[in-house]
Amino acid sequence: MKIDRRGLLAVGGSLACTTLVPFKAIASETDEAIAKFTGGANIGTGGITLTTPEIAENGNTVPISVESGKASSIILLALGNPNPNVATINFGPLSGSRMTSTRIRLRKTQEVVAIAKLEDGSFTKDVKTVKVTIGGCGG
Amino acid sequence: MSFFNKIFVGSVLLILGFSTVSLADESAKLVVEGQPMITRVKAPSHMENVDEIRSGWTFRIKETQSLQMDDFENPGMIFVDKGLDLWNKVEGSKNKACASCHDDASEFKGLRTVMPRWNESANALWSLEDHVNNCRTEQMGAEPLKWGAAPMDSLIAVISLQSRGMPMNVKIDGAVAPLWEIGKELFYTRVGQLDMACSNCHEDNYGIMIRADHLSQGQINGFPAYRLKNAKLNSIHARFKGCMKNIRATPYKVGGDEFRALELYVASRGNGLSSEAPSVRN
Amino acid sequence: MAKGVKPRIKVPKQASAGDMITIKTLISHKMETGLRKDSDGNKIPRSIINRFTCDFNGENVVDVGLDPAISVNPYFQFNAIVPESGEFKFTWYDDDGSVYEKAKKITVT
Amino acid sequence: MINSIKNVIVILFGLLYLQTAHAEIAPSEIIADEYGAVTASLTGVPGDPANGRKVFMNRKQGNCLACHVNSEMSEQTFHGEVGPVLDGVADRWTQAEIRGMIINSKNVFEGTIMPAFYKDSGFTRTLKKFQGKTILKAQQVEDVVAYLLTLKE
Repeated sequence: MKIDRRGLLAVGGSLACTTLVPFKAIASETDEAIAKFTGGANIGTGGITLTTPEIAENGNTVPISVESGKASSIILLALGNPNPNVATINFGPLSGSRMTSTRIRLRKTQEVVAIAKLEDGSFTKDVKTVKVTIGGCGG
Repeated sequence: MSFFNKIFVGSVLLILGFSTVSLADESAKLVVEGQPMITRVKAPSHMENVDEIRSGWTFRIKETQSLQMDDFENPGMIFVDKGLDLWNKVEGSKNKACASCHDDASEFKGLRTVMPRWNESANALWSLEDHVNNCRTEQMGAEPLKWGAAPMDSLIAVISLQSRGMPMNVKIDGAVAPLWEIGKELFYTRVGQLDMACSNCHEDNYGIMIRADHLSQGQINGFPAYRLKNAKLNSIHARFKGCMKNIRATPYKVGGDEFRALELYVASRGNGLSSEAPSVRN
Repeated sequence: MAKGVKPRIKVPKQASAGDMITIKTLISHKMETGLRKDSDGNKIPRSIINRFTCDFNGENVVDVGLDPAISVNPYFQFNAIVPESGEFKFTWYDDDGSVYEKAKKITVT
Repeated sequence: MINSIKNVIVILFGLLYLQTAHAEIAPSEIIADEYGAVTASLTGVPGDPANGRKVFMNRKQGNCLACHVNSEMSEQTFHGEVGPVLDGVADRWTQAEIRGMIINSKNVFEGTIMPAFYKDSGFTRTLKKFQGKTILKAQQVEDVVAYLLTLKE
C-alpha cells in the first residue's frame, strides 16, 4: 500500500470532522460570552493592546497583559479552552491607566481575545495567537 | 550512496532547515532583586565533556526568566512565606520552633552552596533535608518531615534563600570521594525502557529542543525550584524521580543512597554557578 | 476556608498626590478548575477565587471576575491613582464562601 | 462423515498455516545484518502508512516527533532537534535499514540516544508496567516503516 499526501490530507480531514462538534459548542459559548458583554453591539479594533508571549513554555502559567486607554471594562477569552471565559476586569474611578497583567491557563495552542468596553459605550478588541508547547518526554 | 554520505546528508538537512524556534534568550543576564547571579561560568575541572556550565535559567524563555528576577513575581516565594510560618511554629516535645535556636535563618548563609556534604558525627553524606530532620527529632522532639513534601521543601527554600547569589562549592574529595564516584557512574548509566542516562540529554544534547522542551544541563543550583508544570516547589530528589519515570525507569528511593550520591555528583557539576533557590523553571 | 491561602501585596509605601502607582497582588490558591478527575475517575469539584477587588479609602480601583482559566495562585498587576493618604483594601472571594482581606497603607506627600 | 472430518482437518491446517504465515517475529528472533538492517517484515502484513503516521506523532507510542523534524507533518507544532531531520529519509535509506533503526538503532549507530522500539529485554530498572514489553508492537513498527518510506524529496 502506498500513500500520498492526498491520502494523508483525507486522514487529516476526518480528524477535523471528529473535533467539529466540541469546537462548535465552544464557538457558541464564545459567542454567548461576547454577547453578554457587548449586548450584541459591533466590535471595532484599535485602541486596545493585548500582549501575550508568542510561545508559552507551559500552558499552566501564561503571562498576559491588556491595556486600553479609555476602557471601563475588559473581558478576556481563550477560544481553545474547555470554557472560553478567563476574566472580566472592571475599572473603578481610582484606577490609573486601564491595564492589567495576569497569568492564565491555556490548554493548547489557541487564540486569546480581549474586548474592551470604552467609556463612550463602544467596543474594541485585540486577538493574539499563543503557541502552547508540547513536552518532549512521552512518559 | 555510502553510509557516511547518508549521515552527511542528514546532518546538512539538520543544519539547514526546519529547526524549531529557539525559545530561550540564552544571552540574558539574571539579576534577582538587584543582585547579579552567575549563570554561565567555566566548568569545574572534573567535568571532561563540558567547557561551560550554565544555569537552567538560561534555557528558559524570557517570560519564564522574568518570573525569577523579581521576588514578587516569583511564585516560589509563596512557599518561602509558608516556610517562614513553619520556621516560627513551635512543635514537638521540647516546645521549640526552628526560630527558637536560629532566629531568622540568616546564620545559614552559605550552607546551601556546600550541600550535600559529609557529616562527621553521623558518618554519612548529608543533604539539607538531613539538617532539618536532625534538628526536628533531636532538638525539637518533633516528627521528621517527609523528603520531597511541601513543608520540607518550603523550609529548605527558606534556608537556601540565605545563600542566594553565592557560588555553589560542593566538596568532592575526602570522605565523600567514593560516593561522588557512585553518583558519577549513575549519571552515565542508561536505565529504563527508553535506555537513557542523564548524560544523554543533559550533557550530549543540552541547548537543543526535544519537542518543545529546551534541554538544559540538568543543573540543580536553583533547587528547590518552582516549576510551572506542577505549580509548586520541587526538591532535587523529586526531580530526579520525575526524570527517571519519564524514561520508563523505576526511580531510586527519594532520600535513598543512590539519589544522595547522584545529588552530590550533579551538585558538583554546578560548582561556580550561583545558588538561585527558589528558582523558576518550566 | 480553603487550606494554605495567603495573600501577598506590593504597594509603594509613599507617593505624591495624583501619582499613578503600580500594584501587584498574588494569592496562593489551588484554583481547582472543576474539570479534573481524581485517581478514581471522580470529578474534582471546582474551587476557585471567583472575584477580586481593590478599593482605596472606600472608592473602587478594580473589580475583577475570575474564571477557572486563571492560573494557580492568581496574580494581578494594575495601576491606581492616589489622591490622598489612606488605605488600600484588597478582597478575594472564594467559591467556598470564604473572603480573604488584606489592607496596605500609603502616605501621600 | 469421514469427508466432513477431513474438511475440518483441512480447515484447521489452513488456519494454522495462516497463523504461522502471519506470526510475529519476537524481539529475540530478529535477524539483523552487520549494519543493523532487518530485511524480514516483523509481521508479514504490509505496513499501513496512515497508521504509521499516527504512531510517529503519538507521545505515548513512537513519539518520534520529540526528536525529529519532519516537514510532512508541519501541521504539528514543535518538532524536536535531537535526531536528524527525516525529510527525504526514504531517499537515503532502504526499507531494511529503516526497519533496523526503529527496531534497535544502537545496532546501526553505536551509542545513540535513540531508544530501541522493538526490544523487550536487556534493560536496567525498567518500570514494572513496561517490563518485558517493547515500546512499539510489531505491526506498529511495520506501519512506521511504511510511513517513513513515503518521505521522499
